[in-house]
Amino acid sequence: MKEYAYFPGCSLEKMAVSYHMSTRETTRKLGIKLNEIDDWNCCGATTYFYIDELLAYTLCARNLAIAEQTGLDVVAPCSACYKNMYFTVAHLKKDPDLAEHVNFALEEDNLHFTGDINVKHLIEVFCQDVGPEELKGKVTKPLTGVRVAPYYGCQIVRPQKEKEDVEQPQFFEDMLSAIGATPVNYPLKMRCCGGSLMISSRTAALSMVRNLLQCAVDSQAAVVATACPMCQVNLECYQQQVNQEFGTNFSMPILYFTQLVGLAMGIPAKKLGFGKEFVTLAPALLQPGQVVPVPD
Amino acid sequence: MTAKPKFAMYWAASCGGCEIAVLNIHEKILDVDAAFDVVFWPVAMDAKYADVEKMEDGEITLCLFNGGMRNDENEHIAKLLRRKSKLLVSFGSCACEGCIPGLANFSSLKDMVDTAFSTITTDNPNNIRPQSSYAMPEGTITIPTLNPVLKTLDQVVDVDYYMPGCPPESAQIAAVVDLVIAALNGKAELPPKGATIGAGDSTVCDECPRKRNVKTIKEFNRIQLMAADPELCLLEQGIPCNGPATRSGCVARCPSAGAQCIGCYGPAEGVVDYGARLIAAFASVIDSEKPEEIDKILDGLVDPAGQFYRFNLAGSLLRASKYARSNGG
Amino acid sequence: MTQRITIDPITRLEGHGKIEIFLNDQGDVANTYFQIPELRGFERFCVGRPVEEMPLLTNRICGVCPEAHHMAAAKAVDAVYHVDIPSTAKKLRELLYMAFYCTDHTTHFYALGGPDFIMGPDAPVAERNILGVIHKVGLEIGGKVIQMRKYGHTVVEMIGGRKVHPCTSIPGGLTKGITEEQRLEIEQMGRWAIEFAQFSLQAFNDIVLGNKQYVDLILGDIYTHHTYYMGLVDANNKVNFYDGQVRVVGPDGKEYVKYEPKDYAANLAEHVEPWTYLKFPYLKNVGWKGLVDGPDSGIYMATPLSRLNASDGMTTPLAQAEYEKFYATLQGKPVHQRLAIHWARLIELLYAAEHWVELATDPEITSTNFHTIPTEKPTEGVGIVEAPRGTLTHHYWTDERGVVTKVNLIVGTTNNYAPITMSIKKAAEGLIKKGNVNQGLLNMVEMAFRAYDPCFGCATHSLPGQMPLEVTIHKADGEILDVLKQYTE
Amino acid sequence: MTVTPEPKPFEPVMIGFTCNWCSYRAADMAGTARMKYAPNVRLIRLMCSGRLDPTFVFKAFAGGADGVLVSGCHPGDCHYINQNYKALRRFHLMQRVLTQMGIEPGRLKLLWASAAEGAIFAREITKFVEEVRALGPLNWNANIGHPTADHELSSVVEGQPSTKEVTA
Amino acid sequence: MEKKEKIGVYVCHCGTNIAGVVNVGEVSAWAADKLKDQGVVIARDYKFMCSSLGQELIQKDIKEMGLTRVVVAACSPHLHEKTFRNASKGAGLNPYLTELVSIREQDSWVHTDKVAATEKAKAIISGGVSRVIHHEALEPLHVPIHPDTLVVGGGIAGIQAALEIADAGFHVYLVEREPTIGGHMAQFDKTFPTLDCSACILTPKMVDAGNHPNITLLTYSEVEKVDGYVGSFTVTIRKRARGIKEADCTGCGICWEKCPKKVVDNVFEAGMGNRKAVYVPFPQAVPKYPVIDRINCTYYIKGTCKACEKFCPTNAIDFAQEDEIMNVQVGNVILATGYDPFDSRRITQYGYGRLANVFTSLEFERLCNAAGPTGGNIVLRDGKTAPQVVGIVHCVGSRDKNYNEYCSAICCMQSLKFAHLVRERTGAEVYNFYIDIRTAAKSYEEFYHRLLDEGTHFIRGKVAEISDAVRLPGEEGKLIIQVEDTLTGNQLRVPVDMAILSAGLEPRRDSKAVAKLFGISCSADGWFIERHPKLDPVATVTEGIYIAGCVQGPKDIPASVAQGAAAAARILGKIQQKEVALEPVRATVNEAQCSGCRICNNVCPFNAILFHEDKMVSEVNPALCQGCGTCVAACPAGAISGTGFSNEQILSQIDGLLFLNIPKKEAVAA
Repeated sequence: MKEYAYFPGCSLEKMAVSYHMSTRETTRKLGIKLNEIDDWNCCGATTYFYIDELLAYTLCARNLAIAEQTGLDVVAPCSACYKNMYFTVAHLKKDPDLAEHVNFALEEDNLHFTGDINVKHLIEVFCQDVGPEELKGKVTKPLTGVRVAPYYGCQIVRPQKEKEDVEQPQFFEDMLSAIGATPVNYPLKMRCCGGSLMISSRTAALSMVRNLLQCAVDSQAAVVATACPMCQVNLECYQQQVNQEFGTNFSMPILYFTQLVGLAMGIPAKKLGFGKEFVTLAPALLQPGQVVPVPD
Repeated sequence: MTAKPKFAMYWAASCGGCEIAVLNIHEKILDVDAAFDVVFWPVAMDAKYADVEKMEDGEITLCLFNGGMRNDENEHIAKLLRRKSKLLVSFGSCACEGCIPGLANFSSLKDMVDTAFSTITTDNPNNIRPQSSYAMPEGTITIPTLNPVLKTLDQVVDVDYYMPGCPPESAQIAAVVDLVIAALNGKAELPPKGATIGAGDSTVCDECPRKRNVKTIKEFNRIQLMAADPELCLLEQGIPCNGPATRSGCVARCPSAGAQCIGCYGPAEGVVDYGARLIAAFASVIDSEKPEEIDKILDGLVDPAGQFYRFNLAGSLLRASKYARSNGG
Repeated sequence: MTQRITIDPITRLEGHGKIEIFLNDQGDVANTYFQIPELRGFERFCVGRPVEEMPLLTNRICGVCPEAHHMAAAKAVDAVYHVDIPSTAKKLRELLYMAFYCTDHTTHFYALGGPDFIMGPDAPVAERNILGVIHKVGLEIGGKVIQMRKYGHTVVEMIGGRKVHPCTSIPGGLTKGITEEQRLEIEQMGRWAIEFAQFSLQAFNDIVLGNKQYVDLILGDIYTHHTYYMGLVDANNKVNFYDGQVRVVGPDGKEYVKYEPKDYAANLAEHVEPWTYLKFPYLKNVGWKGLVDGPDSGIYMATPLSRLNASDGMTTPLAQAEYEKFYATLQGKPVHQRLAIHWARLIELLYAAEHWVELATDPEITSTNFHTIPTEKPTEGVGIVEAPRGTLTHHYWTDERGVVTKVNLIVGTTNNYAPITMSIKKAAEGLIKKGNVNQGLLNMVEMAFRAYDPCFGCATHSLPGQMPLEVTIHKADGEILDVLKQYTE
Repeated sequence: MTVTPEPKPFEPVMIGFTCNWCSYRAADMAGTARMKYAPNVRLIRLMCSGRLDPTFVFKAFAGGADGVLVSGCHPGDCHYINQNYKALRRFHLMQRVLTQMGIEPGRLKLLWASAAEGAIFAREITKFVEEVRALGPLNWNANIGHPTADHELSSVVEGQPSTKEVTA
Repeated sequence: MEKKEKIGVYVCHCGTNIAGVVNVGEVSAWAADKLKDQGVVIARDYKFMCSSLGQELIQKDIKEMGLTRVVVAACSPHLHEKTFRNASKGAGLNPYLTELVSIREQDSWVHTDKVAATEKAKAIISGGVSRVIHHEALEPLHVPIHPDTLVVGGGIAGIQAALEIADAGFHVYLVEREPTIGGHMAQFDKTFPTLDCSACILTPKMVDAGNHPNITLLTYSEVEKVDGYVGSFTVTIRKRARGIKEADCTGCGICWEKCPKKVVDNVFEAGMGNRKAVYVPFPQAVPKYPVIDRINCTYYIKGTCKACEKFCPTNAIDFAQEDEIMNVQVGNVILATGYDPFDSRRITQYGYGRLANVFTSLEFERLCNAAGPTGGNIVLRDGKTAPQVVGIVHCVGSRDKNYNEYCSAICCMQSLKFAHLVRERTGAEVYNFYIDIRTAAKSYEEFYHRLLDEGTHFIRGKVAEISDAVRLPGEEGKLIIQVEDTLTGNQLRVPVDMAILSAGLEPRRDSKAVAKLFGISCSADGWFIERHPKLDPVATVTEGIYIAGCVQGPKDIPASVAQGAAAAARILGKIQQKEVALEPVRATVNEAQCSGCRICNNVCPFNAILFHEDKMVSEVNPALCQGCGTCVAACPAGAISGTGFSNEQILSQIDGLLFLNIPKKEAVAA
């Protein structure tokens, strides 16, 4: 019975609630117990580290200090939270003086960050801790014929952790084939989705999203699966603006991998947070088993 | 008839075994009596210290001095007998290298005394410790002061010859007595000053009857926990035997009797540090190249420093542990 | 003001000692102190050593009686490993021990204590020693003494591997047995030893008992103390040097206590004085009342005499006869006269020789089953034997790997430290009157301790190596009045 | 106001044994590359780490060295095939004996350095010097030789002739 | 008073190398004063001790003052020990009574604190003086040199070395793992800068080597074991069974024509073309005998076919042939085992193995080679269409912290060659993506200018990615090379039809094992370590073992040939001397003191220690002893002593280093 301390992060409260719902459902099905960290705070997302490093580290260290008390590894579905927490542990271990400052701050909350805790991305739990075989065992309605473009985004595998293939990872593809889908060869799967650039220089971000969508279409993908709320938002919600800006007519569904896994495990779509999408889904997708037409 | 050459024997920090070994030359004691005028020998004769004090310097022809330098009195006598003796022989392992009493150099003096005076049967409520000088109603009485570190004889006075062994083999003593008698009558030549006499020039293995092959052992064993093969070399059976590094001359009595050599004849000719030789030897015998496995094998030696310096601690390069030197304990 | 006589060191004993005698203004003895100047610290530096080495390390407590320490240590390490050794090993050890007893008692009677009688207490210093003895009794008897020691050491070497500091006892038995040829040779030597023992007893009769002056000396009050007596006895209270229980009889001869070796600590304690490195053992439950004898002072004696007093007889016929003659001559049991220890020693010599032959003719003695591999985890163990000079106790504690963590030793002569001190004090008081002090008299004082055949190398498991005896007499104010030196003309 | 000179930091004196084919050449390479490291270690060139006799280590410590370095080729790279394994085994046994003698194991260091690893050699030496500096001076033969001045054992009464001279 | 040695101490300034940090004047004065009672009679310091003037200083003192020992404090013994030993020898003092202690590499060069460095120099000299007292006069050991030589590796360097020695009239064994000699060079089409056809300049040398009377060619063979030492190596060679009786085979080629089984040849043809189960790597192979590939040959799989046996005119086929083990005696060895190309697959973002039209340099060499799979015309992976635009990527796997930090020296020129061949053969546009164009040899730069004139586009930037993700119009069906042009600062997307990865050079996969076999050491990457990087690149620290070509580090063909010849010349020099003088560092057993405990018997890997059952003593065979001294340290009886590194010498050196040899002014109570 695998058990983890669960750090949902702000996005899963509101914007990516379907990611939260599908995560709950699929992990319960897989027998994984997620104990949400009580009184967790925001992880600082992608930008805070470049504004004030010490405060950013303290933010993450606070969550980790609470998680450490449970003695469990901590799991973060969102790539940004995952990256921040992972490198908080790594950097504070390397820099004891910084750790001292952080702990001085945490004393207010009589917490202490030691650093002996492992931080895992949700997809890591699915692909490594659970693994494709066990996953395949749980699939009741395989997504046969559904062509899915696995979109890693840039923060799952970067910055590089030791011995990790940052150029051409395959674990997302293996997971998709385990649930019966057909992963397509998606060249830009590691390319950045623009992240918070959407706010500071919209046009540049939009062109990045356009390239990603175009490449998905060129790879005849029916749906793009992602593992990060920020990527999902950038790719899905801004399709309208991309179409206006570049005269394209993309309507590519962008789903969380947990939703696809949920479908393959026969969990009803409602429970997986379907129905909140901007881009209307091809009905066939929701009844797995039929071939899903590739959007033009 | 010119007066017979004078013979003396004295014991400092020792056990008296050397005296018994001299007595054990049995009939030859009569030759000693015939050839020498035994002027000073506390175990057997009532001659007193004052008599030695009275003698001319160098009056004693041959003095067999055994025992280590444990207290200031031992040193005092050593210096006195050095002045009074022409030939001072460092006799037996205690004088040559500290021997078993030398093991005290592993711990501090305070530790040693505290242990002795707080055993379970000692009734010592107000924690009395012996005082080197103590005022009694009738007057002050004194006992010698213990040195923090036991020293060998040649670390206190210049020594003419060394005769190792604990105790030296009676046959060897007899041979040395004959040699000295012959030399006094001009019939033999005394070896050069500083030489080791009454011992062989190789190591115990040279005289050991056991069969020896190329040695590769995977573990060290305790002699009582196995049925050792009476014919085969003990070290090859994993029993830590100091024979390879211990000077010959004792006709390998212990290995012949089924026990391991514990090194009472001291280092071989020209060896600077006895324990270092054994460390090198035992390291060569271990058959492993992986650090963890090496450690596992070495765990079989429960007391390496004791095994390597059982008789030679005071005579080794390091002489005493840091605890002994700091006297803190 | 007190005058002061220092006898420093005492001689013809194994180990170091020093006597200080203080005279009061009338020139009579105010007080005497018998000091032991040495401490080697065996109890400290054996910690950390593998326990199976204890029989080899404790050998080096005393060169005269290493066999005693080897045996006590061997029994202690057997107890530590909770192993019962094969009967052959036990018999071989006892055989070695008997041969050792013969050698040791011979050495003492003829070389250490004996000269006082054979040459006379006030014989000149130069002759009062083994060489003097040989010159007097002639080479023929001297040769016998040397022969006896040679036979004894030969047996020790055959079974113990070496003449001095035997090396063959390991936990669970011995590292070797003996062959039939060796057994035969041991047996022949044993028979010769019996004759020698009888000859010695005869010599004692002629020289000592036949000489009225000596008998008065022995029976004299100077050398008499009424203390407790301790000795090892077998199941039916007969003297046994190697095994059995410790039995203590009171000054009135009645059994005071009998305890198993492992309960020694409940019965014995050691009193400490600041002016000596040696401690004063006494009977714990009686209590320390200072250096006085009598039933309510815990002081006890552990010598050949006490072994006889504490037992109901000897297991061997000839020795038993001598035992009965001994008590008859000295009018009843227990005998309190210290000088009688010499006589008791010879009776033990005879017993040892007889038991030597008994063991040598035991069919099991040449079997090859001489070692049992211990299987239990080593923890703690006590080993007690009767050393020639007194009950010898070795007590070891180890960790689970058999490495020594603690050691407690009560050695033969230590038992007698208090009685010796008392004997010296009493002798001094008896002999030194009105400040007149002479040479012979000093030797008479030394005879007080020589009877105990003290071995201070053992006593202090410490350190012999004292200066030869030197007597200085201080005037009351400490200023030197006169010095008596023992010259050798 | 007298300026008390800042007490000079303890400069350990250390002996280093190198093997002719690897670690000595690493030291040479550190030299040719002008890499800087602490001057406390004085090197001795042996033909092979296998030549290291424990006597040398004890001699160095007894002679006043505060730390001893033993270096050789990486296991498997020994110019004489496998002699550095013997050095490894001797090192393990020596550490145990030194600990029993009260010498902190941190004072004896084993370092594998190939002929090309000048940088590593220099860095390791500086690190080792700091480790020994932290352990403080060993000064092995400071108080050996003459009995301690304070007879801890006894309170000598003033004026009382010391026990050594026996009043004749 | 025992006789004291008369010692001269000479402290070298080495210009400012030493004097800049160590106060040499103070040191020599200190030596003269403080080491007087050690026997120092004269202490000088001089600008350049290794100069002839410096050496004369020593010689004059030896003659005039009758010095019996000399200590020089200067550079590392590995540099000038021989110089100063010869200087003393010249003045009649036995060379081994001179000690060179290093106060440069291990003192002045590595310390900044001048006071500490000067103090350390004193200690080092004091150690040297105490040590030299115990030196004894020795004579070098003379060992006969076996005239035969072993050359391992039949590439151009090995061939050159073999030919040089054979032409000089001495016998050579040339061992090559592949069925033919020729090495990587045989796979190339053209060579830079002359654009000579590689086979044309190589095959004549191969043929010479093939039929040279003094060369025994052992192809399809490997060295398994090496024993002995310089002058007398015993080498065990395994000649793998070819399945062909060499005596009968005429090399007519019928067998590989008739053989029905086709196999992809990924050794010689780098996987581009294929060969038969019985094959000759390429037509000009030397020796001409084919080899049966036992893994793919149907006979060995199913026991059927045997076509080759049926058709062979001289029935030279022998399926039952066994490997042959042979032992040869040689005096010296040259290792010329070459390099392995960097495996481009490791850089996943370049897409080799995933994107069809990405080729490695070796594949391209086969592509444009007339004897290659496409008969020399440069076509895409489909084998038909010629490329319009070709991109050539430099430094693949080189000058990159993630892979190999070093520069592989030849890939720039190799890329220029490819660019020329593409333009010449297909007229396609060529883009070279480089970091720096390295043309560091004769007429290399001119070749580069020629490429510029031919209109090759050079873009300075390290290629970030080669991908097929089309984005801009005109990229369809093309490979897009993403690169930042550092000179203009723009991000470029260059669509090309074909991409050639100019892979760098790496040490052979098994270089560590081969090094162990011959008792030499490798650098951290795996290149064999030369005796001295600048002054002695072809020798190694092990006497009698030499290295030539890329095994020592990346280099081009001319350099490999030069090193092959250099190694040969060194060996010819040694063979002429008929014997070689070895350091007289040996161990000897004092038989009286040896107790026969046999602890030393398994300490010696060279089996130099033998045991006499009769006398129950061990003995060291001086011929086999390499002087490592391990047994000297291991002997529990102290019965083994070693010349040159005796216990007395080292123990007194320790005293010297700790200044224990200088009486303290306030004498501590003895």
